[in-house]
Parts: sequence; structure tokens; C-alpha cells
Amino acid sequence: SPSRKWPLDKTEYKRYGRQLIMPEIGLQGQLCLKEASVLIVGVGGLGCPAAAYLVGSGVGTVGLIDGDIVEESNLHRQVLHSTASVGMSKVDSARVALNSLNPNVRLVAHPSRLTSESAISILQDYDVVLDCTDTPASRYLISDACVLLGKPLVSASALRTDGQLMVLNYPPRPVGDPSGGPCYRCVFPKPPPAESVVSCGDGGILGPVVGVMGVLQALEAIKLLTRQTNEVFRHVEPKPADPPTLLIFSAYSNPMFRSIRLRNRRQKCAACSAQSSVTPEALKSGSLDYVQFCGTISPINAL
Amino acid sequence: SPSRKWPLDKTEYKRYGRQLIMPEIGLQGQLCLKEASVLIVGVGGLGCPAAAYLVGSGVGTVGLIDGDIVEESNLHRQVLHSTASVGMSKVDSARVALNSLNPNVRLVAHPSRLTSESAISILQDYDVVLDCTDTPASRYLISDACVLLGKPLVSASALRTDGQLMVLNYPPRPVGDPSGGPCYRCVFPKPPPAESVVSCGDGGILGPVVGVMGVLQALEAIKLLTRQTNEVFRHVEPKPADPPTLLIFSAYSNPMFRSIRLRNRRQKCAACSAQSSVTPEALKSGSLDYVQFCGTISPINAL
Amino acid sequence: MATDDTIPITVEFSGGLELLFANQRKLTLSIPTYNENRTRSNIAFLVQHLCDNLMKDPRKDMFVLDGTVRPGILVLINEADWELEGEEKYEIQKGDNILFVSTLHGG
Amino acid sequence: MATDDTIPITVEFSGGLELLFANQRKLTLSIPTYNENRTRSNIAFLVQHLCDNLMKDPRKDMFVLDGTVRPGILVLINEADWELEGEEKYEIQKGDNILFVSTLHGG
Ligand SMILES: [Zn+2]
Ligand SMILES: [Zn+2]
Repeated sequence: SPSRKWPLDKTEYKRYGRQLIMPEIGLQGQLCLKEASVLIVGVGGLGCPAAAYLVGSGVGTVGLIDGDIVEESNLHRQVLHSTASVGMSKVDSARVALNSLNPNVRLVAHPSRLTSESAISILQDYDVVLDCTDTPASRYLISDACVLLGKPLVSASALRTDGQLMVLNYPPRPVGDPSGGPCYRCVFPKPPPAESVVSCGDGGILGPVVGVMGVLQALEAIKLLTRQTNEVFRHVEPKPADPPTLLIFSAYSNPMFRSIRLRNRRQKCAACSAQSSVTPEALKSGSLDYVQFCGTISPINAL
Repeated sequence: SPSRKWPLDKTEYKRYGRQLIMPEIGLQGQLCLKEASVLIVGVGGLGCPAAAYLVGSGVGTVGLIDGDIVEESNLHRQVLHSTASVGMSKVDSARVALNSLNPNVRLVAHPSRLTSESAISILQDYDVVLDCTDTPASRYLISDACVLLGKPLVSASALRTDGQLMVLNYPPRPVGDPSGGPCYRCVFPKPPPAESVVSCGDGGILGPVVGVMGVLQALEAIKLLTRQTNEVFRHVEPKPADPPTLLIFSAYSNPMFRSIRLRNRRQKCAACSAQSSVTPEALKSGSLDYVQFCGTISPINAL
Repeated sequence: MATDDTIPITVEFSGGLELLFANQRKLTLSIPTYNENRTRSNIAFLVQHLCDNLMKDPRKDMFVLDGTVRPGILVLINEADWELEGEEKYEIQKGDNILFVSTLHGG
Repeated sequence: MATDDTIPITVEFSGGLELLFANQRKLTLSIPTYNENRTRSNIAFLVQHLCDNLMKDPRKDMFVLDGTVRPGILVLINEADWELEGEEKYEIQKGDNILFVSTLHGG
């Protein structure tokens, strides 16, 4: 059939040409991207650059979830939005910009906050999830849902002059299989005391700091989605997944970047171990109260 | 006077609030940014994200120089441009996007290629220069002009899965002063053989790879422009400038980032030493032929 | 074999913890090789030592809670998660680099 | 003092040079401690050794030109520019990490 012979159309060969000629991507990698779907949870300082580069690269479907509206104080770092979109929902604002960058990508809008009740049904349609949110509660929720659904999770965060990046639950083996990658709870079994948690609103954030972390999330997602290509089509020996790593960024340190080797899955992890207490039912019923689990505190007392 | 009391206007306090509350920036740092001018040479894969974050941060004047027009094959990584701007000049396309992100920034358009004859007169109006170009010839030219004018240079490059970043000529001491930072010629006294030079067009480039490097250029420029703030207003001891460093990025290596300590100024550097042969007159007269210095080769023979 | 009284090490803070230590990101210090119980100094000892002697912020529970590093702080021994090295019981060696990282949640 | 015949080192390639070495970014190898002139092996020796024995690409001048590493390649010894260490004359030590980086020009 003609679609077999020319699996991409002419404009796609042109648009993605600079990726297509790279052995790490190639035609097979581009097809993997085209068939893939990525969910970006949070369309702020991390989600904006992550979405731009994923949409640019030709990922077939990109989902955007965020319940916030664009504010003027977002614009120094949330570079997909514009002054004219202040007051608009972040998801709608991003959709306009992303569609004008690459109309070939199907954008799915979820203009509301991710909840424990909705997490499973929203995340299950995607291949990879990017955590671009800004609270401990959402980080535990997204990780738990990814573990239950067997989805790899690219998690980043930033504050002031620092950033952090981890690829979690990768490889995404079943709950109870110790050879899977660690989840967020493996690394942080207990939430931090609420009074130690500082948001970007309270602590401040330098735009390029969160920007770098968001772009790196897009990169890690592209690497995950095209990994198979490398092994199957380039006749490269299937390497084991990179060991779990935390990338630490600190804009005013020298060196600016450090890679830290993380632990494997935790034997008694509440989410991914054989002793897991986090179940799809508990999540859907709302019996796991993430906000309460993480506690709350008035911003004035925060560090 | 009222302008003394409220050095920024109300919308600026709102827009830059998340930077203003950081001790590394603060009100004084924001004023430094507002009074500063940055020239971005090349509005492609590096220049697009660099410009977005610099304009977002409120740098007073941002100059854009590029002689190319937007092509469809740029869009996977040059995320300021859009499908509708294919065929438009890159400078004009970027100007539209940047103006809608932050109308407070004065954008200066130079819609032509930087030449040896024009370099001095264009660069002299700016405080910091970003090299976001893609040929050895332009890299030597920009570095020479920065040395002659005493401007710090934030230089980045990317190809396939790799990227590199250096802050050059910083501190920007006079020609012949060995305590200044090294220039591009100190690090690379001779150009590479032309047949070893590969462009992104020929070798390919992964979008987020060049994106990360561009965002880091914006960060380094912001750090340079607000450095004084830290020393003068935070009563922090004036630290010596960071030693000259090459940041190497490799998307498929572990660790992805490495920082390499570079040499100081070269005693016999053709540009920045007491034995310099590069003069403003030679540059302006066009007697330094950078293209010939770097050689040319048909793309088919390139590595 | 080793009769030295103190062990020179580097301690680093990241992710905002430096604010608890007078905004210092990197400390070079020496700790006693053996602590009062005549056992070799381990991470548990170091944490208490930092809290008692070097922490400037009065909010001790931002660093130590229930006798150990508070939740949300990763302890990294020579660039690896301390859980790979024996956690609190890891006996500190000459030249070790101990990094305390607070998780960030902003985005 | 040292009577070992060979020195174990790590050699890395970046910026496209790995393509000249069968797409290997990192090699662990041992080189003779002394070369034929009974002098200790230095970087000049290593470069020739790599070119003669490990480079797969026939275009030798992509790596070596006029008897030394071609222009546009940085040589980094244990994370520092070789110019800080004595360039070609640096005598290789056990466990050294030698990184060859080709400059990139794309943007
Ligand atoms: Zn787990
Ligand atoms: Zn120089």
C-alpha cells in the first residue's frame, strides 16, 4: 500500500528532516514519536518548554492538564503564553501556541486540576507522563497513578536557582517486581513537613532555571519513546535502562549539574512493592487524601 | 522624584515578581536587567529559546541578528517561529513572538548576516553578546569583535545529541591583559579543517539538545548582568569570576553534563594578547577574511 | 591502622538547605574519627554534629526530625543515594563528600 | 617504584569523535608505561596509539594532523584542559581520564 511505502507525508519529511537523519531517531524513531502520546501535567514553567519541544518533535498526541489561568507573573518563565492570554486558561493558551508551531500534533485539553478520582482515567490513555506540577500532593498522586498503570514518569521540579530531574518507574514493571525502576515514594517514602515546602510563588524562580528542566523533560520523553528504535533497527545490543539517576541543577554552583545515583525500588514501598497499599480502587474512590497526607500550612510560615 | 521612589512600574512589579523576591536578583538586579542590552547573533535553535527567556526576564533591549528566513525544517527546534511564519525573515518572525510575550522589551532587528565590516558597529551598542550561530567563521568573527570591544561573550553550539557552552572574554579586560577571560581563539587558536565541520543541516540535531544550550545561554547572560547586584547590594564579598569552564552536554551519555576547566588567556593569542594581530581597522576593512581562514568544503565530504 | 583523630570531609547543601547554614553551599570540615561511644563516626553522628555546631537557623526541625534527617531530604554519599551505602550507619571515610539535597516541588 | 608494565586509563570521545572510533564514547584500556624510547608514555604517545590501534575510520587526519591532535579538538586530562597540565608532554598516570572533544559549530 502507498502508506507503507511513504509512512510519513512529504511535509513531515521536511519538517522533521534534521531528526530523521540522526541514527538515534531515524524514520523508525519518527514513527514511534508519531504513534506516541505524552501527558503533560501542569502547563507552567516546566510544562511550557516541555510541550514546545515535544510538539516540535512530532509526538502524535500531547495531552495538557492544568486548572489554572495565565497570570502576568507567570510570563517571565512560562514562555508559551503571552501578554494577551493573561486571564485565559493555561491549557487553552498553550494550545493556541502549540498548534501554530506544529498543526500535525493532536492536542488534548484537560482544563482542570488532576484529582485522585480522575487520575487513572486520564493517565491511562498516554504512553509517558511528565510531572510538571508544583506541589508534593500532586507529585505523590501522579507517581502512584503511573505505578498502577505501568507508565514511565519524567518528573522535574525547580525553585529559586535550583532544579531537579528524575525518570521514575522506568522500566515500568508491574507492582511487586523489584526489577522495575523506583517510584517517587521509593525515593521519598514520607512527605516533607508542610512547613518546609516552598512554592515558586513564595520562594521565587529564575526563568531559565525552570526552563532548562522543562526542556530536559522533553528530551527524556523523546529518548524513552525512541529507545526501542535504537535497539531494534540499529542492531545495537539492547542495553539495560540507565540506572535511576537524579540530575541536580544549581545555577550559581560550579559545576552547575550533578548526576546522583538513586536507589532501586524500595522493598516496602507503599506504591510499587509487593506490600503496596495504593490500589486503583483506593485512588478512584478518593480514600487516599493526598492533600492531607502532605499536610498544609499557611505560606507565611514556610521556609 | 516619583521615578526614584518607584523605579519600576506597577505592572513590572507584577510581571517580574518571582524574580524580584530572589536575593540573587532583587530590585537592583531587575533594574540592571532593565538597563541592559543583549545581542543575540543567530535566531535559530539556540537563539530562539535564549531570546524567549531573556525577553521574559525583562532585559531592557534585545538585539536580534540573522539573515535567514524561516524554513519548515527549522520548526522542530526553533520554537519561537511558527508554521505561518515559514518564508518570513527569522528576525521578523521572532520579533512578533517576543513582543507578544513581553511588550516592555525594546527589540532591535538586524535582518542580515553579521559581516566583518559591520561587526564592530553593531556589537558596540550591547553589553553582552550571545553567539548562537552555526559556522566556525562567525564564531571567530564574533569573538574577535567582543575582544576588541571588551564585551563578555556567551557562546554555545550543538550538533546531533551533543552541546557545548562557554562564557568567553569574562572578565572582559583589555587586549594584552592576561587577567581577562580567554577568548575563542585562546581555546581554539586554529580553525578545524573544513572537512571536519558538520552543520546541523548535514549532521542533524535533536530539538531539546540545542534548546537546553540556548536556555543556558540566557541564564549565563542574566547571571553576568546581575552579578554586580549580588556584590554591591547583598553585601556579599566580591568573588572572583568563575574560572573559565566548558560545559559539555551529551544527551545519551551518563552523566549528561560535564564541566571542564579551561585554560586562561593564551600568551600569544592572535586576538586578546599583547601580540594581537586582530585590530578594529583590520576587521572593518574586511582584510580579515574569516570564511577563507576557516576554509570551505563541499558538504558531501564533511564528517 | 588509622590513628588520626579527625576525618577531613566535604559537606554540601542543595535545594534550599544552604539557607539553614548561613547560605553556605559547601563546607570543608573535619569530624572526630571516633565519637563518645568509641565507635567510628557515621552519618547519624555527622547529622547531629551539623545540627548542633554548624546550623545557624533556629528551626532545627527543618533539618532533623525524630532523630534523623527530616523527610524530603536526600542524603548522598559520594554521588550516590545513602540507601546504597548503609544509610545512617555508613562509617565516614577520609575525603568523603556528603551532599544533603532538599526536594523541590516548584514548577 | 612502579614496576607495572601497563597503565590502566579511561579514554572518552565526545562531539562526534566517537564516530571515528566505532561509535564508542568510552574506552577502558591499558597502555605501556614506557614507550620504545624508554620514556614514560605521555599524551603524544597515547594519541598515536589510539590512531594506530583503535581508530576504525580510515580518515586519520580527522583525528591527527601534523603529528598532533588536529585543530578543533580539545584534550582534557581529568576534567581540565590539557594546556593546564603540560599538553602533549603530560605523563599519563594510573586511572587518568583522557577526554577528546571535537568542537561543535551548529546552532
Ligand atoms: Zn515505589
Ligand atoms: Zn584570546
